[in-house]
Amino acid sequence: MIDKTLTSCEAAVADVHDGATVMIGGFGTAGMPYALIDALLAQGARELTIVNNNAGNGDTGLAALIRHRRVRRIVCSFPRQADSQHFDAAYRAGEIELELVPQGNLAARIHAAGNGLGAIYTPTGYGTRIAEGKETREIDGRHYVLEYPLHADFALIRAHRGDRWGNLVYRKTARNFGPLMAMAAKCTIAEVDAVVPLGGLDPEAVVTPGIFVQRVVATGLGRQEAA
Amino acid sequence: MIDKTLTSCEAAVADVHDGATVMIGGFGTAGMPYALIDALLAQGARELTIVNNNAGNGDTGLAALIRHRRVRRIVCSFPRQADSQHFDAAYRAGEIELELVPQGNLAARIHAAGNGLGAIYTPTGYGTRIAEGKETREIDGRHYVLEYPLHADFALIRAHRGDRWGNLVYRKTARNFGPLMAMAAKCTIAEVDAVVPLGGLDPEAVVTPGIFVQRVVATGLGRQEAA
Amino acid sequence: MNRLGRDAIAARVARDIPEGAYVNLGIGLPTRVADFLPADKEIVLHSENGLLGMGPAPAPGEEDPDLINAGKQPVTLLAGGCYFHHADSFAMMRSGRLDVCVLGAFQVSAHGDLANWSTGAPDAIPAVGGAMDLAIGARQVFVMMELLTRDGASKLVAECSYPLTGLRCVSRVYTDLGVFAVGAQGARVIETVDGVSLDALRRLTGLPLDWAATNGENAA
Amino acid sequence: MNRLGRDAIAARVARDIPEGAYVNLGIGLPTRVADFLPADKEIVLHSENGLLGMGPAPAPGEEDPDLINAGKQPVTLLAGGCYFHHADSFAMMRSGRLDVCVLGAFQVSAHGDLANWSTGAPDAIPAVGGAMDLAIGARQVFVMMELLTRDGASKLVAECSYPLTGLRCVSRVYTDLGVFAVGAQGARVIETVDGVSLDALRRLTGLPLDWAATNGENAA
Repeated sequence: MIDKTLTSCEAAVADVHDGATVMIGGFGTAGMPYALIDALLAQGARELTIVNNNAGNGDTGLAALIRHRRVRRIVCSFPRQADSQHFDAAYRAGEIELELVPQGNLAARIHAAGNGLGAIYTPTGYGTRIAEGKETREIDGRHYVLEYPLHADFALIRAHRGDRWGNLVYRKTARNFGPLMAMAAKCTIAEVDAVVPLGGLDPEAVVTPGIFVQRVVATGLGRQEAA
Repeated sequence: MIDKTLTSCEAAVADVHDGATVMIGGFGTAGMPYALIDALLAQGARELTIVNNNAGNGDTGLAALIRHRRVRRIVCSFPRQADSQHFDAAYRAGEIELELVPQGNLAARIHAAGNGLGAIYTPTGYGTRIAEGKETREIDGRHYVLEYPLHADFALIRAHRGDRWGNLVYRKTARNFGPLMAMAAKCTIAEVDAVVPLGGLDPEAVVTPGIFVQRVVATGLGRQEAA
Repeated sequence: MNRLGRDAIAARVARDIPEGAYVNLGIGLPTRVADFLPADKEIVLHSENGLLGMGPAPAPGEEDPDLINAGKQPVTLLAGGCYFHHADSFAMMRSGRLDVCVLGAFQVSAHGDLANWSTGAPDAIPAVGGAMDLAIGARQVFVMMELLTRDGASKLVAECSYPLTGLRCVSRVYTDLGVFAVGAQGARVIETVDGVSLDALRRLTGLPLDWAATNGENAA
Repeated sequence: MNRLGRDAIAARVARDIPEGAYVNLGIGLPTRVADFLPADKEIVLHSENGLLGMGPAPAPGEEDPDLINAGKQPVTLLAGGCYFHHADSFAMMRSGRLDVCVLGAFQVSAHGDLANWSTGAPDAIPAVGGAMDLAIGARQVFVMMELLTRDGASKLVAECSYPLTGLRCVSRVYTDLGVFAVGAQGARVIETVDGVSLDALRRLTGLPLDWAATNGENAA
């Protein structure tokens, strides 16, 4: 029997190694896999490269990883926010490396990895600082920048429901980068509000097919639904 | 009020011009938009470039377009089938041009158009006849072929349900190329079993958001469901 | 001199958005445009974090942390709206499906270059978000800004001095003193605020402005 | 000489597919492998036209024209299965998620090149389908074929003479006379059918075959 469910986040992240590249889902706090990040913090892996749209909000989640100096490098589109104080401090202290990627290129590069492409020509950023030093090409009268896929060792994502085969559905805008990261990581770990029996998800409405997911942990941390 | 629904397939395809590039959904007969193709046949547009996985089955649908000499060029992965006699005859008579594209590259090139990419490096076909004369590149130790997006003037697709904003859901494996073609064409026309009221589709389960669809026609031709 | 307040600029932008348009309103000031869209017309708002058919802010107590806009504020979903992942969301821009996006700016050049993500200050933490994708992706990019900085410098310029967001991507600039068309033919004035003359705008911007041929050109 | 029938080859392939594997069975002969997968193990079948968790053929009268496999035959969906579009389907291959695909072949070379889409006949209508994507996408490509053509020529060859489907992509070749490992170290024999000797296989293929170091190497 295939059973990708685990009962603890600790077990789910136990093999994240120092120096690993870890994608973390979420846009702001929507879709942020808090329980998995807490477990990763407790687990202690260091020198991580993190891929996320932001660079942490407040004191929890990704911000806590940064605060505890676990992150060597971050790939994101929008690090500077009102409550990104831990990133700001680490960045100004020269303790964290930043690769700034426009949000659509971030999505496209993660998606390119998931689609097994070697590189893509994207229109975004042409003629800007973002494209400095990068290969460009004119195709059918439009200018493009060559961008490479973003792969990861692990993806930590949050979904709404999952089953033991790893199929996932998301909730509202908490979907965001989750389905893309699941496709791009060697090992995708999904934190879900609840595990449902096999067949409990509508096969027409599954967003992430189980083939892209290695581990599913029910945390019971659902927001609205849990109320 | 936004209302993309039309009551006739004739009206839906009225402006398809001679020489147009037309994507036609479907894999074999699943997802083939028969009513729209019949209307296109009656409308009479000629010198079409058709993008479809196959080159027609039997005597109806795409096969009928070919039989009536409306297709100048076809881009597909698998033209040769037991019942592709009309394509076979036209091809052997030199009356139709064939661009053979591996199925995954076909999907990826249509998807690249929908994603606004200028070109992609794909691993499929490297070292084979399919890649002859094409640019290749080694990236991280793997070989890739440069492939360009496939755009279209029109996409004719079949979906299960639609609403007046153009949102679509599909049925089982009739989904296949439909969502990709909808993203890649300037004008996407969807034949659906039924139009439902706005709000009648689960926002978590919409497969093709209405922004990618210009026209929706209810043909009542649903298969199993109509029984 | 008369100046439009921010809400008045937002209302002016809203007037140029036709029924049926797919529209992305950038974070910050452009978000206010939503408040002035006519209730009797269907205009579909896109938010790059994965929704189409975005509705207004929820009633107090009804906020859902899983339903937010690109500015991370709680929003609602209209009937006919739907959710999708980030790649599909940016595909909507990149494949030219968004009719209009409205962005703020530090500077816009007469030929339509946009600078709105960085002032180039050496100690600033850079952040770009979706601005570069929106700038080159939408069919029409409307910029909404005050014409002058606090120091009185024009933000409509011959050439941007700040780092660019996108090249030749802006078509209209809505300001507190007038509305401008920008692009290949340079900057032209579509309308001015009551009591503001063409000469005053020439003096304030230092640009050789003329009236646009028709008020309607380049409109959505 | 003993030869396995096609069903026996299919059964032999099925033995090497472990529980939990994601597997694509190519159209034609490889489809038969499904009939020999153990009922007490969960193995997830992928079909490139957009489904995972493919089940057996439906009962007569229960066919649904919207639920077919890549060979366009009616199939069913198991609990836990789901539907997706073609880009996601091929992403599963290209990003290395398929553990095994089983394909037929015209020729396989000792170093793992595959030729299975065209015999290069000048008047033939070419058709490639998903074969090239499967060949380079799956983690392991198993080929299932009769070792010899009707004319007695070996289809396991030093170098393919037919147009290639993929380079160095095959790891195992299951035939009516034996099972072979192919790859960087050349072709080796994993097992032979009862009564068929290593020498006989050397003679039939013209290749300098030896026993594989262990029967298990390169296995899924």
